[in-house]
Amino acid sequence: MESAVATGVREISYVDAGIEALREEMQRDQSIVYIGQGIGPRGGNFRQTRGLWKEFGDHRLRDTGICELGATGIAIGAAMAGTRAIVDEVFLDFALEAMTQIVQQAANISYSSHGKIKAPVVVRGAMGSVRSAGAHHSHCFYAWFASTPGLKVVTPATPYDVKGLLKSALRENGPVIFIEHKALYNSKGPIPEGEYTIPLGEARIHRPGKHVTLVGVSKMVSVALEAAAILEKEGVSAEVVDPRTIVPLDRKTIAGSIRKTGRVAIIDEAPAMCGFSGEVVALACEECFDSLDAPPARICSLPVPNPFSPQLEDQMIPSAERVAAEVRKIMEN
Amino acid sequence: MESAVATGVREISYVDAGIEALREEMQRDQSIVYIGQGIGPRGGNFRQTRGLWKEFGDHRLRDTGICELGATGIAIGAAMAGTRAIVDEVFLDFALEAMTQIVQQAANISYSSHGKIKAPVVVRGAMGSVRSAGAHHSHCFYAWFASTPGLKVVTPATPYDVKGLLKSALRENGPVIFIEHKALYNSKGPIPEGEYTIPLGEARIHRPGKHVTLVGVSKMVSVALEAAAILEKEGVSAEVVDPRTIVPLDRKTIAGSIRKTGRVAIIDEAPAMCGFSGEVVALACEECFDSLDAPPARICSLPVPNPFSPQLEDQMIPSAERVAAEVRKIMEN
Amino acid sequence: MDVKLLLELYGKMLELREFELKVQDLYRRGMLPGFVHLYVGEEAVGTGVCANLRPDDLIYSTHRGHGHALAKGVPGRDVFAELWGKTTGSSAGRGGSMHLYAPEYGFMGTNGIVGAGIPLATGSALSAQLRKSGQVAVAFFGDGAVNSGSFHEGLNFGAVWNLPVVYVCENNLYATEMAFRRATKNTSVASRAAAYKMPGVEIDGNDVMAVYGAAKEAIARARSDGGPTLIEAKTYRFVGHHEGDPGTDYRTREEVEEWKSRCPIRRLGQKLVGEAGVAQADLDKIHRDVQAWLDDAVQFARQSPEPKPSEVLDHAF
Amino acid sequence: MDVKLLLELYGKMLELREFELKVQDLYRRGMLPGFVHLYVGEEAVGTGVCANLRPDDLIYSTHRGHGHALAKGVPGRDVFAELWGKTTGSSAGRGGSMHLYAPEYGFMGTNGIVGAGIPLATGSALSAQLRKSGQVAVAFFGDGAVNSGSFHEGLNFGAVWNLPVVYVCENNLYATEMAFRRATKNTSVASRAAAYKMPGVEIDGNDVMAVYGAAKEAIARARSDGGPTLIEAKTYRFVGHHEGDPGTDYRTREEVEEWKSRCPIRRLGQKLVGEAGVAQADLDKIHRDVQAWLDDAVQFARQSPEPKPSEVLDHAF
Ligand SMILES: Cc1ncc(C[n+]2csc(CCOP(=O)(O)OP(=O)(O)O)c2C)c(N)n1
Ligand SMILES: Cc1ncc(C[n+]2csc(CCOP(=O)(O)OP(=O)(O)O)c2C)c(N)n1
Ligand SMILES: [Mg+2]
Ligand SMILES: [Mg+2]
Repeated sequence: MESAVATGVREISYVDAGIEALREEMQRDQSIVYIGQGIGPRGGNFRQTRGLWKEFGDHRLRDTGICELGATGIAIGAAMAGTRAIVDEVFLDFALEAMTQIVQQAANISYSSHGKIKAPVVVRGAMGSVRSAGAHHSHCFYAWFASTPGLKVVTPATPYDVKGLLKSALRENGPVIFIEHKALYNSKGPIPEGEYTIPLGEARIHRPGKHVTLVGVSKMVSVALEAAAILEKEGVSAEVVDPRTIVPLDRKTIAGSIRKTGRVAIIDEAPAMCGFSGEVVALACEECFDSLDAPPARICSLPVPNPFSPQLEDQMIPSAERVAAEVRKIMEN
Repeated sequence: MESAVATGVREISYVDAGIEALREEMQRDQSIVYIGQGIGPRGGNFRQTRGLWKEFGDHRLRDTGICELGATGIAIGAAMAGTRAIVDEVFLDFALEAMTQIVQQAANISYSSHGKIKAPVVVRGAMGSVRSAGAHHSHCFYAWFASTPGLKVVTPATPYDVKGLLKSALRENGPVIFIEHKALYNSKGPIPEGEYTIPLGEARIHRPGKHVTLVGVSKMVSVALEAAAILEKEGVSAEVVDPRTIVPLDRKTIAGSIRKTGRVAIIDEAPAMCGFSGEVVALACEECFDSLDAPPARICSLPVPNPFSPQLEDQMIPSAERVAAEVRKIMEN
Repeated sequence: MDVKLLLELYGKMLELREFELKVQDLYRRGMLPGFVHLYVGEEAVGTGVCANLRPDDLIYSTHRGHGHALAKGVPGRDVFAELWGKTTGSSAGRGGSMHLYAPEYGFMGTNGIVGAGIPLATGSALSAQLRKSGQVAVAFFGDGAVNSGSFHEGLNFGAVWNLPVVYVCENNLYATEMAFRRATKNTSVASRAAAYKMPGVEIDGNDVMAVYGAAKEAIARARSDGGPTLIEAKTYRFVGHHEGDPGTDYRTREEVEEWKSRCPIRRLGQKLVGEAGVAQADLDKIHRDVQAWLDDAVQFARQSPEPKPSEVLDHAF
Repeated sequence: MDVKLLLELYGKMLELREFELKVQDLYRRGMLPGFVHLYVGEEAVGTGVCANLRPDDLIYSTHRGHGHALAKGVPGRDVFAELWGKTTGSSAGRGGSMHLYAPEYGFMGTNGIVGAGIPLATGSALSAQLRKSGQVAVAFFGDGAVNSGSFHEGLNFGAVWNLPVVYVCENNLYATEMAFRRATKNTSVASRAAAYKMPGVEIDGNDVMAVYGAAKEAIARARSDGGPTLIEAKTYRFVGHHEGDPGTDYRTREEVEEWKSRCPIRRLGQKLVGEAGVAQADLDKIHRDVQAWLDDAVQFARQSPEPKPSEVLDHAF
C-alpha cells in the first residue's frame, strides 16, 4: 500500500520530484552517497540533482570523470560495505560500460553469499528518445535488467511515481535499477505536500476502461492515454495500466484488468523482440487465457537504432495513432 | 535452403564442428582474423580453436590479455576497415565487459551510416551451466542481443548446426552473435563429409509430433527431446522445434508447428522474465491465436543466479521431468 | 617556413571555424535537430593532424567531430546536410552530428560514446597491418576519455601489437563541466604513454605547426612499422560543451579570454602577415572563399530533401 | 628479527599450502564440484598482506582466493565446506570457490570476474572514508587484471579521491597460459602507478617479510589518509592455472623448478632454523598442528549437509 502523511497537493515536474525524493532520503539516511558525472555543482545533466550539492557537499555528491565502469563498481563496493549508494549513469546508454558490475556483482551478491552481503545501490539512468538524440543516446533496454535475477527495476511515468518510488528504492536492501525517461523530465504532475512512498510492485491504473487494457511503460503511458482518448470518441473504452515497476511485476493488477476487458495491447518504446511486451503477452496467456477475446497486441518501436532524422524517429516510435489503429484491429475479434 | 555438396556422413563433436567451420572459412577468406583469450597456441579454453594456430599462425590468431572491451572494439574496428573478424569472449559472461562496443558500435554502424560502413564481425561466446561453474560463468543472456536491432543471433544445438551456421555467420555482412553452449562442446552428432552451410533464419524440426510443440534453444533442445520421449510413452506426441537462430527468427516454421499441434511449450535455460520464451508466446498469439487449444507454457530456469551446489542448480534449470509435467498440464486444456 | 603549407592550414582552420559558427547560428535559431558540440578554438589539432594523412588513412572522431570530418576532406555539403538530417548528408540523415560517417574520405565516424573510437581505431590499424595496406589509423579523443577503460585497453593493444595508429588527445581541460584535474590526479596525458611503453608527447594544440610537426613524426613512425604514439594537444574550446551550455559556469571569463587570445587562426594569420610577408589581401581572399564555400554548403543542405518515413527500416543489418 | 611474527607467518603460510594440496587431492578424486584455482606457491603474498590488517578491514579476492580467505581469518571449516557445496560453507553452498563470502571476517569475496574486485575494493574504501571508520580495503588481483579497464578506472578513482585502499598485484607472470610479456609491452606493474600519481612498489612476492614490510607501509599510509598504493608482488604458481591444467605447456619445467626452489615456506623455514635459531622440532610441531586443523576442516565439510532443493530461491534479492 502506498503510504502517505499527505495533506495538500502541488504541481511539480518529474525531475524535481526526483530531487525531492533524494533530498528527503539523504537527510533521513546520512549514509547515502551519490556518484556520477556532473551531479555535483553542475546539478546534473538533466538538472536531476539541482541544489543537492549545496546542501550535502562534495563528500556525499561525488562528481566523477567519464568512468562508468569504475564508478558503478565503486557504488556497489560502497554499498557492500555499509554505505547506501546511488550511481547515476545519466544516460541509461552509458550503463553499457558497466554491465559487468551491475549484472555480475550487484545482482549476484545476495544470492551467492546466501544473504550475508547486501548491495543497496540504486543505479539511475534516463532512457528513451528525446529530440533526435540519436542511436547512442536513446536506448530503452530496461528489460535486460528485468531478466537478471537479483535486480529490481523501476520505470516511473509521472512526478508522483518518481518521488514515491525513488524513496522506496532508496530503502531497499539490494540493487534497484531506477530508469527515468529523458523526455519526461520537464513534464508536470500533482504530488502531495507531505511525505509518501510507493511500494515497488504495485501497478497503477491511470484510467479505468471496459473494452481493452493498454499496458504502457514510462513515456508510453502518455501515448496510451492519448490513444485511449482517441478510442473513446469511437466508443471504445480503454483501461490504461502502468506497471510502474517491471521487477517486481504486479501481475495481479495487470491480469485483473485483462480479465475484465478481455483484450490487451502493450505499448513499449523498446523493440518488440525479446522484450517486456512479450512478457505481458505471456502473463496474459498464463493468467487469463480463457478471458482473452483477441490476441494480445504489441505496439513497439520498430527494430532499428534510433535515427537522427525527426521524420524517421517519429515513424519508429509508437504514436497514439498507431496504438489506436492496432486496437481497432483487435476490437474486431 | 541448406546448401550442401555432401556425400558421406561422420560423427564429430560440437566443438570440432566449429573448428572445421573456422578452418574452411579461414582458408577460403584470407581476411578473417580471430581474436581472443587463449585461442592461439593453447587452442582455446574449450578447445574451440585447437589446431588453427598451427595452420594460420600468430597473425591471424590473435591471443589477447584480459581485455574483452578492447578486444571486442578492435574486432569491430577491424571489421569496419575491411577485415572480417571473430572475437571470442570464451565465456559469454565476459561479453558483459564489452556491451558498449557490441550494442553501441557494432549494432548501430550499418543503420546509422545508411549502409556505408559494415561490421562483419562474429562475436563468439559459450553460455549456460556446466558442472557448477557458478553465478559468474553460466549466464544465458542471448535474448539481450536479439532485442538489439542490428545484431543477428545464432544458438546452435548440434554439431551439424554449429558447422553450417558458423560458416554462414562468417559470410554475413554485419555483426553476428554466435552463442554455443558450454555443456554441448563434447556432444557428438552426424555431419556430412563435404561442405555445407545453413542459412540464418531457418528453424529445424528435430522430431515431428502431433499434440504439442516444444520449442527449445541450445542445450534445451536435448531436454525437449528427452521430455518428448517421456511423453510419447504416455501417448502424447510432441514436435520438437529448434529455431537455431534467434535473429532472424523463423516465425513461419514455429507458427506452422503450433498451428498443427494447437499447443506450445518453450524450454529455455534463461529465466522466463523478459526473455525469448515470452517472445515465442507472443509469436504464438500473433500468428496462430485461433489455433491455440491451451495457453502457451514457459519452462525456464528459476529466477536466481546459478547456485554452486549441484543439487540447487539441478533444481534451477529445466529438466525433462519438469517439462513433461508442465506439458501434461496443458494437455488437459 | 613553408608558406604554401601555412596558407593551406590557415584556410582549412578557417573553414572549420566558420562552419561551426554557422552551425551555432542555425542551431540557436532552432533550425537544426538534435544536439551539437562545436569545435571552435580547437581547429589547429584536427587540421594539423589530418594534413599529414593520406585519403585512405582512417580517422575516428568524437562527439565534437565536425572539424575532424572537414579536416579529413569530407565536403562541407555532406557534413552540413547531415546535421540537418537530410538524405544528402553523409549518413543520409540517419546519423546526425554524433553519427556522421564518410568512409569514402577515410572518415570512420563521429561518436556519441566517449572513448569508443580508441579501440575501433586500434582495430582498423590491425586491419591495415594484416592487409599490409600502409594505412594509418588515428583516434581523436578528449581529456574526458583518458580515464576510461577504452583508453587503457585500446592503447595497450596498440602498443603490444605494434599497430599503425596514432592516439590524439585533445586536452581542452574540461569534460563537460568537469575539470581534468578533478577527474584524475595525474593531469599529464602524455606521461601516461609510459604505462604502455609508447612514446608520448605534449604539444601546444593551438599552434598548428606544432601539431603538424608532432603528427608528422607520429604518423611516419606508425607507417613505417614503428608502432603507436600518444599525442597530447593542449587546447581549449571557446564555446560551451554543447550548444546550450554557456561554458562559463565552471570556467572563469578570464580563463576563456586568455585562451581566446591564443586563437590558433589569429596566431597563424599574424605570423603569415608579420613574419612570412603574406599580404593581408591574400588572407582576405581566403576568408571570402571560405564564406562562399560555406554558403554553398548551407544552401545545399537547406534545399535537400528529408528522408521518407517509408524508408525507416533500411540498412538495419 | 621478530621470531614470534615469523613463526606466525610460517604457520599461516603452511595452512594455506596444506589446505590447497588437500583441495587438489579431493578434487582430483572427483569429490568436489565446480572448478578450483589453487594458490600453491603464492602464500607469502596473502599471508604477508593480511597479517597487517584489522579484522574489520575488507579484502577483495580473485578466482584464486582460498588463500586470501584463510589469511584474512576465515576458518578452514567454512572455506572447505563451501568448496564442497555444503550448507555450512561460507556461502551456504551457493557460492563455491569463486563466490566465497565471509564479511564477518572482512572477507568480501573471491570473484569469478577478473578485475572486478578492484572497483569494489575502491568503493569499500570510499565507504570507510565517508564513515571515518579507519578501515582499509585491499584489492588482490593478478597480472591478468592489469590490462583491463577495471584496473585503470579503479586505480584512478582511488588516487583522485585519496581513498584508504591498497592494490596488491600478484604477478605470477601468467594469466592462464598467457605470459604477461605477451599481453602488454610494459611488464612492470609497479611502474604503472605513475599513471595515477600513486606510489608503486615492486617486491619479491616469495619473501613473506618483504611482502609484510611493503604492506605495512602501504596500509599505514592508507589508514592515515595518505591514499592508495600499488604493490606488485612477483610470484609464481607452482601448479596449473586451474585443476586440470598441468601448467607445463606454456611454462618450461626449468622455469617451474627454478621458482619452486624459491618456495616462500621453505625459505622462511630455513631462515628460522638457520638464522633465528628455531628448533626443527618447533617447526615440526607447527606442521602437525596444521595437519590436525586441516583434518578437522575436511571432516567437518564432508559431514555437513547439502542444501535442500526447496531452498533454491532463497536470498535472490
Ligand atoms: C561513455 C560516455 N559517458 C558519458 C558521455 C556523456 N558525455 C558526452 S561528451 C562528454 C564530455 C567529453 O569530454 P572530453 O572527452 O574531454 O571531450 P570534449 O567535450 O572536451 O571535447 C560527456 C561526459 C558519453 N557520451 N559517453
Ligand atoms: C573478465 C574475465 N575475463 C576472463 C576470465 C577468464 N579467466 C579466469 S582466471 C584468468 C586468468 C587470470 O590471470 P591472473 O589475473 O594473472 O591471475 P592468476 O590466475 O595468474 O592468479 C582468466 C583469463 C575471467 N574470469 N574474467
Ligand atoms: Mg575535454
Ligand atoms: Mg597471473
